[in-house]
Amino acid sequence: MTALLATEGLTMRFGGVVAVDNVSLIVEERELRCLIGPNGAGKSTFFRCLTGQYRPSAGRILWRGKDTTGLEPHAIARLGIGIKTQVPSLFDGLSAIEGVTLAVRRKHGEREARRRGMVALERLGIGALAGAQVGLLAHGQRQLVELATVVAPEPDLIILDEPTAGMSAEETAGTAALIREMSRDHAVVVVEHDMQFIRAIAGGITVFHQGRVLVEDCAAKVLSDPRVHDVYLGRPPAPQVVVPA
Amino acid sequence: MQRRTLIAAAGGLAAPLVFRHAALGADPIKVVSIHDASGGLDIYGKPMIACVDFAAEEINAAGGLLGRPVQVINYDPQSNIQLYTQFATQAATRDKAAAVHGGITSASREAIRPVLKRYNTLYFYNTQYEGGVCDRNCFCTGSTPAQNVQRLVPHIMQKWGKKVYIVAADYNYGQITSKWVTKFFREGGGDAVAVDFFPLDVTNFGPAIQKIQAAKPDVVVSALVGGAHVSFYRQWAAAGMKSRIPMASTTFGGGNESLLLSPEEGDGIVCAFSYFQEVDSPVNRAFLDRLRAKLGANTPYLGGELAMRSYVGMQLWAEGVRKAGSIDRTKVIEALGSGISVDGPPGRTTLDSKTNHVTLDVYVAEVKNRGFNVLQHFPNSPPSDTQSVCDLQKEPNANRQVVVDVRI
Amino acid sequence: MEAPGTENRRALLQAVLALLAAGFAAWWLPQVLELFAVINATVYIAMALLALSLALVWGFGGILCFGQAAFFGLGGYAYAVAALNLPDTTYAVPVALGVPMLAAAALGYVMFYGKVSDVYMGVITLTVTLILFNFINSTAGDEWRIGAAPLGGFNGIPATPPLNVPGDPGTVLAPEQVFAVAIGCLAGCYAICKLILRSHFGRVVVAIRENELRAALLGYDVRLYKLAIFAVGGLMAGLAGMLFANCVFVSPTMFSLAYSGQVIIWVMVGGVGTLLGPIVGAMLLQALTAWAGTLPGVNPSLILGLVLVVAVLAIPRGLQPTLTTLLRKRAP
Amino acid sequence: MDLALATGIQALSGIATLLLISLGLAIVFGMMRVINLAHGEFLMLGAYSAVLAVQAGVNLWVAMLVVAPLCVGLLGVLVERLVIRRLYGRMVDTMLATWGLSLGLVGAVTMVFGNTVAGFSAPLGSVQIGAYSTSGYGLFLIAATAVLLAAVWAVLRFTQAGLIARGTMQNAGMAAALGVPTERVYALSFAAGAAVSGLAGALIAPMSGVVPTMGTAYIARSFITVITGGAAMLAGTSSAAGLLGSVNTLGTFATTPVLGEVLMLVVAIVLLRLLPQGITGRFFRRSL
Repeated sequence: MTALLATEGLTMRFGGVVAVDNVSLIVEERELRCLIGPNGAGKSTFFRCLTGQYRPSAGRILWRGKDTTGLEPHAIARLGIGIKTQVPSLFDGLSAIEGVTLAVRRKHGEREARRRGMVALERLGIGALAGAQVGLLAHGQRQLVELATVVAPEPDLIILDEPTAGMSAEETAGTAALIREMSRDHAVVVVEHDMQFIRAIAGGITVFHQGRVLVEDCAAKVLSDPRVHDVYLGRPPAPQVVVPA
Repeated sequence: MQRRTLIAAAGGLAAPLVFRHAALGADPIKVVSIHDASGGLDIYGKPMIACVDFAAEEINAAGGLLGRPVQVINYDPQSNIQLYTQFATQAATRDKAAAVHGGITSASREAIRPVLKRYNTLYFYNTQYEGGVCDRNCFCTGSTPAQNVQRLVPHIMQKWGKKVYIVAADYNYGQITSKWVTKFFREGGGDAVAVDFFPLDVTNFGPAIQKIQAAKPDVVVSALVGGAHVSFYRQWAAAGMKSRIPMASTTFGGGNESLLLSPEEGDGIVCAFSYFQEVDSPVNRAFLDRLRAKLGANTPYLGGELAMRSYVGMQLWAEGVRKAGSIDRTKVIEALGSGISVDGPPGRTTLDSKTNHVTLDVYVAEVKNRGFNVLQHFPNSPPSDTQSVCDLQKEPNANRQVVVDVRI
Repeated sequence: MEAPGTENRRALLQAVLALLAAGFAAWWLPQVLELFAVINATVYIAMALLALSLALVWGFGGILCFGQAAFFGLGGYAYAVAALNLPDTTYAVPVALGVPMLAAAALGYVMFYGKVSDVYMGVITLTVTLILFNFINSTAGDEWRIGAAPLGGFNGIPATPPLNVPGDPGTVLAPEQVFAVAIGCLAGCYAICKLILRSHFGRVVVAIRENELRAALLGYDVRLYKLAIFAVGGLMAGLAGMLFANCVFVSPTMFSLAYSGQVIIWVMVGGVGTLLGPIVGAMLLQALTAWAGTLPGVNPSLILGLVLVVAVLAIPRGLQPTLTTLLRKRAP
Repeated sequence: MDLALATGIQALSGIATLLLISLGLAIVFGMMRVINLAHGEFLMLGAYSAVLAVQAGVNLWVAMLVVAPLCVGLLGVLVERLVIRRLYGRMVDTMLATWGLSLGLVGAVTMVFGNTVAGFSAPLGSVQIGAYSTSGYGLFLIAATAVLLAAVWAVLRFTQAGLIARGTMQNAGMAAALGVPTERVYALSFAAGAAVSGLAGALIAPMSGVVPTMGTAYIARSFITVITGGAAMLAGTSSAAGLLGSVNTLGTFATTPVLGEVLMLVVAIVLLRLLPQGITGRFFRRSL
């Protein structure tokens, strides 16, 4: 069965600096995957290659086996991928419901899109904010509105770049619960470095270090792997210790 | 034609500078004068306005026309062609003018001639131009190439040589005049080495002067127009070319360029017009005295024929009204068509009924410390170019400008 | 926040209201005003339509175009050339709209598919207008003609045949009828703009103005939408050019820097982001400039310049939004 | 041979003129990201102040090199204090405000001085190059532009004020944190830009007619040169002026002045399309 999303030897160079170095990664249908790693490990650059904001220097991106390397962001979104950027990007001048309706409107009529928009807002517990102008909302609320905008068109894969940035502790916990619930019917890839949050959603984890994949395993193993601790504390990772299965 | 701003164009409701003359009782005969008093063409417009007003004043002093005073309404289109159209419409539809005198560049004439024909208002175009207008409603009282260029070219060929380099303003006046210059040079056994056209707002002539030097002509003829082009003569002198290649012009002096340039930059340029202020005749001297008596300090210098032809144009119109005994358009046109002539400062001007143009005297002169020195005088030169393409007797409602087919 | 239904009905109501008001003005004004004022009013309306086209492109599409005069001029010239070559000038109308629209689409393609930032977009649109101005200015020679229509360079094309009654080339529209056509076009375009902005296409265009990246990440091809709205703006500017050709005449000044600058001032003072503001702004400022023209010794551009500086400093969002917020505050 | 030399001189003077009229705008745009659409009128006022000074009996060279930059520099301070200071960071609003300023200045000068073509003839007579003679003043213009460019470069590169100015240009926030009065730096750099424009206006006055609307002929070209040049102030503007100036002059030689102008504009558009960040967005990136 071909993977939902696969990257083969994906590389991104800025002049001399190699931000993403030959990364091959696979995400299955409805899988919950976290990409973690210290700042500057290449997570966000990798994310921007997936969303088409950057055109990779080498390697390929396959969507259900079809090569989509170098597509424009809108073409990638049309494949059925919901994208939430690191810096919340919303329609500040419009109301919450207008923004969400627009997200769904590409595939449905006006009334149906509005209905699904309201459902998405209520699912995230912000139904009351439907009429409010997005530009005037608090940061946490804006993150929720953006999540609703991304989820509403029912994409096959949702990729989120640090969704809990700037959120309070219980908002982070709430978001973790949301993402777990979302991953029941969508594949979700989360780029994060907040350890509590990662422990809370406990999906498969890929650890980035200096542009390369250091470790890729289930949450339990990765979180106890000494090399991950070293990398986070800035020490060069100890040689790999083979732990008998 | 500096920046032709829409700002002015949107104007249109400009309050007419009304020239009221209360002496005669009956209601005044309205004559509209549309000349640029500001913008790049004010160097031509201001003297023309002064002469039109002066002519009206003289007519009123002599008892007006049909017992009624002549009232001149002046509009200033600010060197912007849009305003010409709007003022012509205003003159025809609101002021119901008996006659309109106006238009300086051929572009402005072609903008108002169709409007005045459409609203049946008599039109006088009192400026030298490229010839060929065939319109019963329009009287062109300035000289045409067959009169001025035909006298200028033999003079300069005999004096300087047979190879000419032409620099001209890039619109229909410059295009057609350069053809005539080429035609007369060819007829005299010479030829045009090259012709360069310049839009009206060009001020940098460096490359052009270089090209002229490369072509090594015997003489340069300039048909440049407007304030910006004055810098050609300045850069020509700055490049030290005055002493190397002589220059003649079909437009220099028409706009008092000789006043704007220093004698070193202007002296020696040869021109041909149907009038110069320095024309040595008693009628001209008397006229200049009367004009200075009235305007005193701000008497304009009447270089070139534009201002004088506006003065004579008013007199021709007045003559037509007197002969027709009415200011009704069709009657006045018939009267003018029966061959009217006026003896004035530039000599005898006779209306030609076939083309609504004029037979007039032509003078060749050279610029001398900001004035002109008249060299030759050719009385009674007919407008033969327009006569070859237009006959209003046979074709009364003609309404076009025929580009005289100058076979080069 | 009303349900969408009422929002659509309100837009429809405004559109119908505009058409009614236009019908009344088109019938009543020519009887009241004298001929010369009617022709002048037609010029004002053509200019208001040009302002409306920029209001749509800049106010709602977020595209600051310094060269809206290019499409205005192209519309005028396309009409003049077509009218001189075709027996019935009614056929010249689609040409007068098509040429500027295609030109806008082509220029839009070069800019939006070239990922050009807005400052550079301003420069490119300004440069294109300058190229057209210089080119048309140099077509005075008689080799520059398209069919029976000499381009005339600096002289323009004064002998442009005016619109005639469709199907009957003989009877030419009188100035009053041209005035009625102009008002109809302005009201029609205003109604079309209202409906466009209510449609899905219009909402996406506005969303793109709000946040281009988010719109792209939702699957909307931002470049195509911007190109489309830019082409619609080009078409309306071309229509304004055609009307201008019928009440004044076509000349290179239509491409001049002055027109491009004027229209930006009108939209800015009228209110960026509104439709009615720029229309009212265009008419008010033209009247102001005309009145300033009559003052002895006062140069109109001095007054217009001061108005713009004050407008930018004092009412950054423009006349209409400032007025509406004032009114809303005062209303009970 | 001497035709080639003469053409070369002509091309150089075309480049020099373009660089001269764009330098003032480049300083202001490069330093403060402010697009001053009244730049053309600063040139015009430079020319007028020189002409008036000469008519008032001041020596020609003093009028051009001292009086003009001083007057326009003062005007620059005034404009910055009253208008520009309120609009930092709002690029579009600054463009519109300065456009209004440009209209106002043209209107004011037309009212005061009317439309006649004032001006004075170019000094330094003519110079003989092979069979061709060209105006000595043209050569002086080329030299003057080179000296002016070198002076601005030297001030920015070697002086303390230059360092502060460049620091503020790179990162105003950090400069302020280090105690640099950024407000005053902006005021002074705007005034410096205006002074250079005034000097440029005075220098080109003898070659072209001095008319209230002369600014409009130059604003578009300098605007396009600066933008095509890209971020780096001096390197960008000079490379753009070099390219566009020579294209314009050679085009004018080969064809007509109009096509020369159109050719230059087309090259500018192609450049903007290929290098969206301007010439120095790609080449000479780290230069001044």
